[in-house]
Amino acid sequence: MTSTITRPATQAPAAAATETLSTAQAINRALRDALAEDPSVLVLGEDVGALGGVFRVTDGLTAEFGADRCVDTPLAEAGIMGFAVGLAMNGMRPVVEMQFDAFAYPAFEQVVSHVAKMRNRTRGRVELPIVVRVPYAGGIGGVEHHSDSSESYYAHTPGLHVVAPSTPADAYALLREAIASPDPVIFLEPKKLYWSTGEVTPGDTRGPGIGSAVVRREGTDATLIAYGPSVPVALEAAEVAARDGRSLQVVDLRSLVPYDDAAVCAAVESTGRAVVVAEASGFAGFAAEVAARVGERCFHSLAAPVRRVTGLDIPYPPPKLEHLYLPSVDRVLDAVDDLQWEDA
Amino acid sequence: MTSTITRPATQAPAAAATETLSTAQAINRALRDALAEDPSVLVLGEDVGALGGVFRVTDGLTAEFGADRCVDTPLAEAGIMGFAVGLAMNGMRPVVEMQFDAFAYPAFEQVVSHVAKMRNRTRGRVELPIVVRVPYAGGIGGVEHHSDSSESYYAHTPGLHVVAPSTPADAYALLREAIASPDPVIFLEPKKLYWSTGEVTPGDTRGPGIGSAVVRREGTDATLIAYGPSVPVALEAAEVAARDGRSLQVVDLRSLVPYDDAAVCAAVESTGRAVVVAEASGFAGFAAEVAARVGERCFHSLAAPVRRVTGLDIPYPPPKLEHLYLPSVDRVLDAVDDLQWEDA
Amino acid sequence: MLLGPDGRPTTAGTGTLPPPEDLLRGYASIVAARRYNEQASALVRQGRLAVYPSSFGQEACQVAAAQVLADGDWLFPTYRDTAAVAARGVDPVEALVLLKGDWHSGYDPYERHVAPLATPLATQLPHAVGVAHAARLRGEPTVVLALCGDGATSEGDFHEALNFAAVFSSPVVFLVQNNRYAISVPLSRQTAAPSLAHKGVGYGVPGEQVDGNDLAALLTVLGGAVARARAGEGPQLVEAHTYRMQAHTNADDATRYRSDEEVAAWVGRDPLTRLEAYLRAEGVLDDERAAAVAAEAEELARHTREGINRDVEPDPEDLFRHVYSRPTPQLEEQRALVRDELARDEAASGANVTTDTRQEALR
Amino acid sequence: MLLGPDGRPTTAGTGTLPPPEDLLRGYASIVAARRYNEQASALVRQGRLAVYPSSFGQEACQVAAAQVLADGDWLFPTYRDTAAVAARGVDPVEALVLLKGDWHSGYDPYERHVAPLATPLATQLPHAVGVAHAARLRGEPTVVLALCGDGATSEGDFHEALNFAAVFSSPVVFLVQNNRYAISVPLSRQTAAPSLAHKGVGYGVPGEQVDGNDLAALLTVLGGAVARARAGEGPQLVEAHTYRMQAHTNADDATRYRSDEEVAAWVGRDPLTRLEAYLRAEGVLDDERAAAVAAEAEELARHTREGINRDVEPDPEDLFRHVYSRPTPQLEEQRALVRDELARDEAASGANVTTDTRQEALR
Ligand SMILES: Cc1ncc(C[n+]2csc(CCOP(=O)(O)OP(=O)(O)O)c2C)c(N)n1
Ligand SMILES: Cc1ncc(C[n+]2csc(CCOP(=O)(O)OP(=O)(O)O)c2C)c(N)n1
Ligand SMILES: [Mg+2]
Ligand SMILES: [Mg+2]
Repeated sequence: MTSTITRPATQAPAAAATETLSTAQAINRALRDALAEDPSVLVLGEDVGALGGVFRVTDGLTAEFGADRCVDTPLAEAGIMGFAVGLAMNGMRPVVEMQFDAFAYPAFEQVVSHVAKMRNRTRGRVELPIVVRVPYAGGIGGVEHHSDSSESYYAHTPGLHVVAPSTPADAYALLREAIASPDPVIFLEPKKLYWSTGEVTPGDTRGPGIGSAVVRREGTDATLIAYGPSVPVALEAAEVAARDGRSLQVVDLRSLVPYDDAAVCAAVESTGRAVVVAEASGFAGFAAEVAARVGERCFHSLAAPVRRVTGLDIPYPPPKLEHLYLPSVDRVLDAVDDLQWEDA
Repeated sequence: MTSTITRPATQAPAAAATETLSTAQAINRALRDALAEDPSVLVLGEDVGALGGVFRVTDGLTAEFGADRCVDTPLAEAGIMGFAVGLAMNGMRPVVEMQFDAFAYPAFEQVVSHVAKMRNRTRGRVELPIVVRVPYAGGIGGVEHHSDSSESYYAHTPGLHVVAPSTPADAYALLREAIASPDPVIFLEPKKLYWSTGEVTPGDTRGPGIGSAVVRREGTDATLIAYGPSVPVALEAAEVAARDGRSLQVVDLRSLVPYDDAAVCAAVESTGRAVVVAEASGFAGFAAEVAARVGERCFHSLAAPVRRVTGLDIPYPPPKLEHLYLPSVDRVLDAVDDLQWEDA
Repeated sequence: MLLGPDGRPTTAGTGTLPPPEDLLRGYASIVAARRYNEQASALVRQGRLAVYPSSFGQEACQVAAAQVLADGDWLFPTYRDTAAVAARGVDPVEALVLLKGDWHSGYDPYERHVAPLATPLATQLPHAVGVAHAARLRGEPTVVLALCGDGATSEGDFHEALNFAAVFSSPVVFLVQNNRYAISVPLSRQTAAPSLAHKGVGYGVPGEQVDGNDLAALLTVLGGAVARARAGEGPQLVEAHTYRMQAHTNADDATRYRSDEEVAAWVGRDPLTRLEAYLRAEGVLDDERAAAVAAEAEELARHTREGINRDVEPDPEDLFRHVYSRPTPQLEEQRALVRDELARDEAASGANVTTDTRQEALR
Repeated sequence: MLLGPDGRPTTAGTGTLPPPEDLLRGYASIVAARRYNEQASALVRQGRLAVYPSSFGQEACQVAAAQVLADGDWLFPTYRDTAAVAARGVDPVEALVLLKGDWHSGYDPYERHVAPLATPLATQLPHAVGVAHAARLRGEPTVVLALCGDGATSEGDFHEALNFAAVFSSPVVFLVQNNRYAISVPLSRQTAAPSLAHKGVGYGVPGEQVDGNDLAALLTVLGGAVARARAGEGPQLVEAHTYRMQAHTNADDATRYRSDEEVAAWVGRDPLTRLEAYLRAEGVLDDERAAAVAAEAEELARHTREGINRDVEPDPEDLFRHVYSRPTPQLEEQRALVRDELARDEAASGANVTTDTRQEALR
């Protein structure tokens, strides 16, 4: 079920005690631990210093590590990203914060033409251990440009790893691994989960790594495939379905690139039905890749077409209407109902 | 087979005589005719003036219409795109040339956050009749950053139309329609087809419009679905397969957004097998959408999984290796061979 | 500076004082803008607005930006400039639609020639240049006034816009409201230049600094810039020194990055008290007039409050109506899906069940 | 300008003439760079290089950029700066790998501290600032010299890079080779500023102009800028006035956008003849020395020619090897697919059939 990828060995200190942290706190803790362990780690972005970031994820880091380690930059995303490329070329491990998905777009050329390609174009001589943290997706009542889901742009760009945690524990462990990775990682932090809490064991990075999907809930009738902010939606749908006597399995991808074909195929083959749940607009989005792969690889196990429950193909709507855009528990259940059970 | 979309009525003059033109010439002719007919049409970009563009597509336009109608701009793609937004807000119909796919990335924020969203955010009050012409994809031996395929980024962005002609006639007619359209259109011009010739009837825009796929070759055993630079590859594969006694149908999407579900489904249902051919990297690319949709909508007609033959999931390679990246006739035929004929 | 912090005319400025009637008009607008800021902030506290980036303390800039423009001119505001938008004559309720959460833009940009509020920083600046260039191509006398903050000057789009405007000699006035912070980041992290007005030099664009809390100076300097742009002298850059008296938005905590003393020092430079002192000293403003102005502002606040408190149910169909000039077949399918869901919900709620029927089962 | 077009020292410049041995070293480098440009252009004509953006006419800038740097410093070149890359000691054959079409970058950037050739305009400038900042954080005395063209100054990344460098006081020297054209677009469409050096003002960065065809002036001005950056005075901007004597690349047709007369006028300001005239007049250079220099350049050309004419079959496995530090499972699958295809092709060609077996059937 877990990955075929071996993670780069991180020298994790002996795991500390388990704590209950919010996702935001877990990320803060991961940054703090990385800054403390490795002097080449730098945090940079807009308002990451005294303010601690607009989501307070970098709270206290400048106070603890100084303004040279947690750095407020000028307000220019392409500049930040390009600056990070140079830092990484010269021995640093920059962790960049983009304030919101949509405000990373000015850096798109730097990401696609340099961050993603540097290792390849130099035949491995220049590696860019950059992590780009992006407060990601919607569901928080944000006004326009504050709720985009940009994973499909990045996942389609060879050379980037793309990761989206759905629990505080994953947020901690995957971010530690991302910072330790020699490859650039786009690290998508579901905004609406910043305040969700869970058990985290700081220092413990031994769980399934980047590249591994995990089964969050066992089930036998159909498989829900989700990631990031859609995992709780899938889990809730499975809970409701259980009351109706239907057993839904939930797979959390965790890592979009590398993608865990083995785990996903095994899951879908065990149930014969699949629904992909993702918050981004569906058309030509990442969910299409999941659906296409499952269709290609599990064709003969499928009792029904792979369904997608995604954001609508419209610009992210204003707060008062966002509930109609988001993949809801009801929509997931409707899709499950549609999986041609009469044929079964 | 053709679209469910009604095209906006263009006041096409009586069709002139048919001529043999290259794709580049056909586009040039479309621009010239649009400039002549509508004083609000403007062409702008880098080197579009005296030089006539690096592919000579705008050759002669400044000489004929003046430097105010075919405009060399400062070298700044975000600036060009933002300037075009303002022009369009104030009554003009800008046709922007981005010099190469990868050099449109600096304009990504303008495209995603404004060009695509303006109509929607103003509830239809501000429309942006902008055409963004992009010399597109590879196969011309270009050095790095000159052969990207960027359609997936645009097709995933609601609010944009995305069009990719594969013949000179389509290049002419679709561009005329794109310029007449009140909606922004990303117009992808396959570089390697710039010099291919075909019959064009200038002034004639009555064929199938934006939103319509067409069947380029009839066939009964399997359907190849392609667009832009991959259409000739698909046609050649069909030709070769015919010699082996296999009858392949070829669908040319022409328009990625809007997408012609009706035509594609009808085609696939008629053969029961499908291969999607596209030059962009496959992972989370537009071909995934096609495969996922066909899987969703034609599931019970499919005798085999939908296969994709795409660019590899690597940065576009250097000239000496690009043949290994590109979807080749051989790879298409291998994919067709894989369509589980033994089950048939 | 034409008026000192105490409201006395100074000799430090180079311009001449605008006529009293202009200042009086500006005074009324500033009073209204101030009241508008207060009202909007109150509406946030009451949960009626999703968010409000207040221009409290920057009202002189807001008002001047509207006052120097002719009807045919265009204003390009940011999220912080709703007071300027209202001062230009847009319905103040419509100016707040974005921040209320109903839709992304409330007003018709063509009605008063006001572009939609821009959130992605500096991206509106090249739009302003395009609008100005189109007008110039048609021989229209339009001037475009584009607003941005100190932080936004660091963005590439600021650079590209000023350069395009200069190369095309477009009639655009760029007004930078330098309120010394970009959210929490102070000006010193934004630039090492002697001033933001100096940024004009690299484009061949004249740059000027002005006290942004001095309406008289603003009207003179901005008015001059607009006149020069209209006269064909090309783009102009004006840096107005001002201060954001409140937090970035209600979601912000300004105590994390600036001191009470710093804020207090700016209270003494308040644009409203300064102008009022001058007008009273000049005998142009008396209690009666001031009361009338206050009443007008109160009326505006009432209108705003009532408008925002009135619940307009946003129409779900709008989600699909304006993505393209006509919906794609894909959008038609999705529209049908949502319609169907809403109809089912309605049926269910008619049967006295809550909306999210299935989820309800869990609670 | 320190040397007039005729090679005579002038009083127009402000700097002092560099010592003769530096000029002599520079002379040898310019002769080599010129020969390199000629050789590369010839290799294009012979179909051995895919494309070549020549720096013919700009060799003084190319050479000065390399000559003013210490070993620990970094050079950030563009596609046009292969001569500078070679002058810094990178194998001239490796400097051409991109343009030959073998791979995207030939040399190891860490070996001589030369970043890969940058094609997306101005994007390398913020990288240069990051490299400089990292060095400064570690207390290293590194200076970074970043090259770009006049056209690239219009890009947002130019703005953001200069601003970052100024705000972080990074030891970066930005050298703009103003060759008056961006492909076909003349400087007048790029800027309305009095000079590109003026762009420094808006960042608080000192800007200087220099005759880019005068090696003496370049060594003095650039050398001074590097020294100031190293001394902690922050970033420096230098605009070198020069001219691209040949078309943008071999694919370009310069006659479409500039006149023969214009080009001819610049022949008289050639950087090589000017320097040679001076050195001969000073008695520093004689025929024997010149012959030795020419022989060295010829040797470089021969090395380049032979290297480029040597066909290294690019390894298909490289396609998959460096996308990530270790291939994803997806890439492993694709690598297997390509391996399999190549094996089949080989088997087929062993059987004396051409590579693309099936297509062949059609011809
Ligand atoms: C491209 C982009 N990046 C980041 C943001 C997030 N953001 C919103 S306002 C703001 C600060 C802007 O400061 P300034 O330009 O000085 O304007 P002010 O808010 O002070 O009026 C930031 C960083 C954004 N809106 N757009
Ligand atoms: C972002 C980007 N846009 C466009 C191009 C295409 N392009 C390559 S070179 C060039 C002209 C550059 O002019 P300049 O900066 O003056 O440098 P020069 O070639 O004259 O040395 C253009 C437009 C590019 N490489 N990158
Ligand atoms: Mg500010
Ligand atoms: Mg140039």
